[in-house]
Amino acid sequence: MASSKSGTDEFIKGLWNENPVFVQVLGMCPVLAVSNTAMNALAMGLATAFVLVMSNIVVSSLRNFIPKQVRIATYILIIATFVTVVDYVIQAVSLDLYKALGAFISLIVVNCLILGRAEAFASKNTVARSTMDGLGMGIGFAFALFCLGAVREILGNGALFGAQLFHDSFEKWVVMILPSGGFFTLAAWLLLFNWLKQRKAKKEETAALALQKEVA
Amino acid sequence: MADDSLWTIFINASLVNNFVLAYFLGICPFLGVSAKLETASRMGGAVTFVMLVSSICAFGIQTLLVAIDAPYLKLIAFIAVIASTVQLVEMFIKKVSPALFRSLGIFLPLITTNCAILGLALFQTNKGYSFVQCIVYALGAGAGFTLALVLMAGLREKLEMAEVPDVTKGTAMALMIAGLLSVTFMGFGGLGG
Amino acid sequence: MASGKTLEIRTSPHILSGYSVDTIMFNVVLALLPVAGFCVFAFGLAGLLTLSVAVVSCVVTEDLICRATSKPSTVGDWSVTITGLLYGLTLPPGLPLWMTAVGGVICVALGKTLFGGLGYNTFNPALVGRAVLQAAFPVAMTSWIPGFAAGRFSSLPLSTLTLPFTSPEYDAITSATPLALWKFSREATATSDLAMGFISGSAGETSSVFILIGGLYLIARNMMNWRIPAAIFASVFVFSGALYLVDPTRYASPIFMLFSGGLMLGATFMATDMVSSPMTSRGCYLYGALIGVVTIVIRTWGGLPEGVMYAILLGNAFAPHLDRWTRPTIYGAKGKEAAT
Amino acid sequence: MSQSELATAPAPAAPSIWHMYRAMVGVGVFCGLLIVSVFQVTLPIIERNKAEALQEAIFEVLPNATKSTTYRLTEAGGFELVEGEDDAGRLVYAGYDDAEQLVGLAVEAEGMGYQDVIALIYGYSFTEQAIVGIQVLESKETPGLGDKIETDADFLENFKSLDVSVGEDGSALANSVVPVKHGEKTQPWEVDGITGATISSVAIANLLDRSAQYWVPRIRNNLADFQGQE
Amino acid sequence: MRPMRLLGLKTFRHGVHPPESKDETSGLPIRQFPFAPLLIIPLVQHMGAPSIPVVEEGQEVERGQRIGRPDGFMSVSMHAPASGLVRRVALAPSITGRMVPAVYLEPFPGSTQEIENGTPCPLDSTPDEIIAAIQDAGVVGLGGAAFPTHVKLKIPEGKFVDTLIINGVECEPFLTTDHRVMLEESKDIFTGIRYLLKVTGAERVIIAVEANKPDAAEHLRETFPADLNGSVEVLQVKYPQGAEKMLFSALLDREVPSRGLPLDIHALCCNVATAAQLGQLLPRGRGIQERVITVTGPAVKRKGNYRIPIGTPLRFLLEHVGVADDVNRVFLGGPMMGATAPSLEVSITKGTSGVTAFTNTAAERTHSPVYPCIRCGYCVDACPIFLDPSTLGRLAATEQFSTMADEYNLMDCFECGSCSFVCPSHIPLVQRFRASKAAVRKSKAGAA
Repeated sequence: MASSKSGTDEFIKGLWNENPVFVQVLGMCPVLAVSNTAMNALAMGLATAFVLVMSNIVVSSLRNFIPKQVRIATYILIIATFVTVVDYVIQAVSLDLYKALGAFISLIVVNCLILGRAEAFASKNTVARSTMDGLGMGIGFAFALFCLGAVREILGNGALFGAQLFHDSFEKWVVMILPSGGFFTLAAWLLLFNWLKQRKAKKEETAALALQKEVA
Repeated sequence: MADDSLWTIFINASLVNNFVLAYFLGICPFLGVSAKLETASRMGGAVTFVMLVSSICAFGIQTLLVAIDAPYLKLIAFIAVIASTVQLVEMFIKKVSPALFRSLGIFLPLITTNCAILGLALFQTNKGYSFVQCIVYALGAGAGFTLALVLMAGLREKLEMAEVPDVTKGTAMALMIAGLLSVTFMGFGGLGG
Repeated sequence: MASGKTLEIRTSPHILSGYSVDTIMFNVVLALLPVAGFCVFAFGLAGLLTLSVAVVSCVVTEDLICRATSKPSTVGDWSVTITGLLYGLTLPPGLPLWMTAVGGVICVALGKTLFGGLGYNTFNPALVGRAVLQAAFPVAMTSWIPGFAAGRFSSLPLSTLTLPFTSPEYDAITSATPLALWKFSREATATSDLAMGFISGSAGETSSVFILIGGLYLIARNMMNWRIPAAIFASVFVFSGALYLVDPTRYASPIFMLFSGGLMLGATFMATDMVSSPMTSRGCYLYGALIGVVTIVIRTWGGLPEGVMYAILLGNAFAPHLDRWTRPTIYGAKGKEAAT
Repeated sequence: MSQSELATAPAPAAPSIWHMYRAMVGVGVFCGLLIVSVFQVTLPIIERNKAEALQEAIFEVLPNATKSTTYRLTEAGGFELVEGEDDAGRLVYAGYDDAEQLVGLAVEAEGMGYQDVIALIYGYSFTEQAIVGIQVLESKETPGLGDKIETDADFLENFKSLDVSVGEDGSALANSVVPVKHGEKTQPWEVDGITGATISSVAIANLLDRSAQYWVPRIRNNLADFQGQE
Repeated sequence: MRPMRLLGLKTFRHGVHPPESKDETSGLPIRQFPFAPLLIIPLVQHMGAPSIPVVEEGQEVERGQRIGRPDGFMSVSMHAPASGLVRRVALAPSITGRMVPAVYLEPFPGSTQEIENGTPCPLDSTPDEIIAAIQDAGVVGLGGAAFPTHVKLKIPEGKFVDTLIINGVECEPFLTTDHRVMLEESKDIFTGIRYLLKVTGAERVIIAVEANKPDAAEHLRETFPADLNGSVEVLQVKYPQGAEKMLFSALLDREVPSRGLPLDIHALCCNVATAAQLGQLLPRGRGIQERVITVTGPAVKRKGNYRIPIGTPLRFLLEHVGVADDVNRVFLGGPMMGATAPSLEVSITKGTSGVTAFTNTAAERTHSPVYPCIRCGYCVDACPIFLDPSTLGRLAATEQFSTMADEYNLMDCFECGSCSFVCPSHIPLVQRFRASKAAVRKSKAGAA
């Protein structure tokens, strides 16, 4: 798997080209559930990123120690451990944040992104590269969550990170912080990404055609 | 809270606070397995079944953890026990009813890491449900999950034959339908009150 | 005979019934005109503006999307006009016009064009717009002005011309709909008032008589499936009648249930949207029954006074399944095994 | 992704049982150590946070209180002081003012709202025989509509003094707490509803009624238990 | 499924009501048509194997003489429609657009309409003798399908027929041939029926006539022989009642099993014109040389019902009756199921029941734009075999052919055109189904 890539490449790919949310559409549950404000979204994203990086590090450093047969069980064990850690840390840091994120912190454990990275990347790569991969994917995930949370908070609350952006008379679009708003916002982001992708593909196609013509 | 009537629990879990459309649990299979009605309904059945099993397990674990005063093991215990129970169930079904295994079996490993299952276990613990309440809660959640999945599959099959614009194809369209279903289910608000 | 004549080759059949999508759609618009007219009569300028902005926003959105995707404009088939009219008729008159316009864009974009346009909208576009708007601006969407107010042709409710993206202010006089009155204070409204529209409510739901006239016109021209409204009315009547017999003080009378709220408008013009309703006859009966029952369930036990919109959207979601379950047995299926 | 692929990954030559045990136990020990140490470190902070939040809520609903203690309902029907961190059983919180005088009790209550459970804490004043403040602890009511129960001034005004005096036989409230339509409140035990958020406001009134019917007579019948503090 | 009885008249469920357009020709008696200067007689005028020519180029033949012999059981004889000279035995254009073997016959000038008699086949012959005689007479279903009649009549061991249905429904708009035949040749019809009853062993006969031909029904009732066990049944006017499956469910409340045969429900259906032909030909030992055809449509000047020699080229036919200058479409058959003539060089065959010509203006309606399917369900209510044409149409558009065949019973469609007729979106459903069926057959053949 991409052995010629440098650590920086591993980092970059998660941010954009292989963005876990917008491109791979992974780990949807937390993406939709706790993205009603930018703060929640970012906290959730960072918590996930932390678990991702830590589990990647542990999995990759133990990759020669764990036999294939029990690997899934141990990965889940490792992930669940870090999730529990995050759970307690957030509780200690801010009770309000803990209340807002609710059971979804625990649910990081079943985020297919984390198990997916552990299995597909960390178990086959060095610690350094796995760390970079985890960082890239994690930050990409947090970034996507933030994009969602920001849109939903701005429209739904007229605020960003709790700070009012508009005049008092701003009419809040309540739907945006409701579950349906989560679906719609993510759909809108995906539409945007699809559109960009298609435009790029079309441009490349026309460029290739032009090139062909020139050659001919 | 634990004094909710069973009917209320069921309606809430299936319609008002539908696991998929209001709690966003089990979105991955919801988006992934909802393209064909056939698989969607079987997946729904499998999830309901696993929910029931893991709900019972989670109730037992919680009782045990309270007894030994080790709340910090909750998550690890839930995930480990649910995963292994599903494995055992899979083996059991394979042995006892190969026909059932053929229709449900392929979904079982997928379900292990489905957040709806773990979410159910965590929620029922948070709400402090009794054993019977847990079972009704699991059945309600399963029914709601199946309903959402089946409705979704029907609509997607219908759109299979549509000239959908390129930008909308795929996940974006599924999410739009999910959003509309979610809006529709808002109409059930207050039913459990 | 001209021997050099080229003959055109087409496959049979070579004659058509003469029905066309645009004629059907145009006739639905015609059938809606009396309802719209009564709305303007009852709510004055507010009603007129709400309807116009709704129609214009829908039509313009469709046209713009067609242009953006460089497709020929589909405005000419009248379907988007129906969407706009129906959507406008479900709104409370006096709703800030900017919200009306936002909802119109949602109707057409989210409800229709993103799914592929006419023929592929799985949900009724007008109701998609209304449902999203209801979720987005719950307060504005449930603030009703009374009909037949004095000076309704010369002045507008305070909320109508609210600046875009700001919260509306309301006149002192807002009034509750008959359903809300019943739900929250068990006050029944006289049936004659319900039928004639001397009540407050959405722009188009207040006059059952004109809605029925429009519906009968379409049924007479075979441009509407009569089974759907018939099944809805029957199921609402039977279900709410049964509840009424059990306890007349707790449950509203079936007549009240039939004539109040958006049931008439929804059953006649929304549920019958051809694209999002089932096609088979038995499917239509089941679809209507489902909508009727869900409406009464929401009205009776749910948190909202009105549930027709949600019931129809749910019916739309069930439509593919109803079509599948009620697909008729083909000719000769009885003896299929015997033959082979 | 992942799971189906994982399941079908070809199995290499089986390593010895010992390797598997070593891996599982090793990882288990590592995880266990990590969890327990984090738990130990964070536990006091979490407890303190929770206590502070509770304290804040108690003072919020009992305006004159500056100090609080926790009591538990005993099986005999009386109340006993709760020592330390023990939080088992059904609890109430007594609030005292600067002069160590009992001002009232804070009680937690829950009930079904429009979408999900509403949890709140309310303050009961002995002298006024009334609810003198509420604070919503948990609610998922519709933003913009149902969440007015936390913001609507007219509505919150209800709970500055909501009559919950006990009836003559001392076993129930003299008048049930009842919700009425907005603007139609005439009696001190009525809750003036919120237009457009009827369900949520009715839910609050009903859950207060249920809770007060249970607690207030018990509290009044065992007043002495709380005085024991002085 | 019970047959519907509205207004006391039987019919089948679903179906459509196209404008009948029969008034202009239904009152016109059958007239003899002249010989064209050159008759082109395709040797494939029926389902099954082509006839084998038994004449050579340059040979003189007499009217009624056999010019082709059957190639096996699933084939029939062919007879000379006029006395004349065989110019060529070569390929000729056919209605399908393909070239088929044909006999080019140049009638002698002043060729008589008289026909030479052959060996008669009396009514008291054995069924097998009658069947052989029918094959020899070249009789095929004259309703349009052109299925060899003797094949249909050959009842296999173990099967039996209790009811014979004579199909005088003629539900296609514009066409009035069967109507005229019933009025003018009732004697031949009853003779034909006697042969048919003898061959099939059926106990009774039902002559089915739609309510828009009351004079024909009345006439048949009056002339119905007293010794025949049977009746004349008047049916509600509805398309496609003339399809035999629809007739069975309307008259007998029996459904032919899917992909089964009428024999499975002990019934047999025969077109009224075929019966009349049998009644005319068998007692005289003749073969088919001509048939009754309605020439009509907005573009035709002298509309009428003509007895036209087989092999008459379309161009000669139209020139003779006169057509409007702006004619742009000519159908062989009626407008619902008839095929468009690919060119004016094709000739009249035994299966041609009508020639309909449209002008530009009359065809304009069919040029309206195609809209997406709006799922109005009109087609579902129209399909006489209860398919779901709407979904089938969508599946066809997305090329899901195997789904169409396996789940939506595509292969049961008999292309009556009802769905396309009612479709307000003007989707060419039947055309799509034909193409899909071809694709399914191809993939099945490929798989096998």
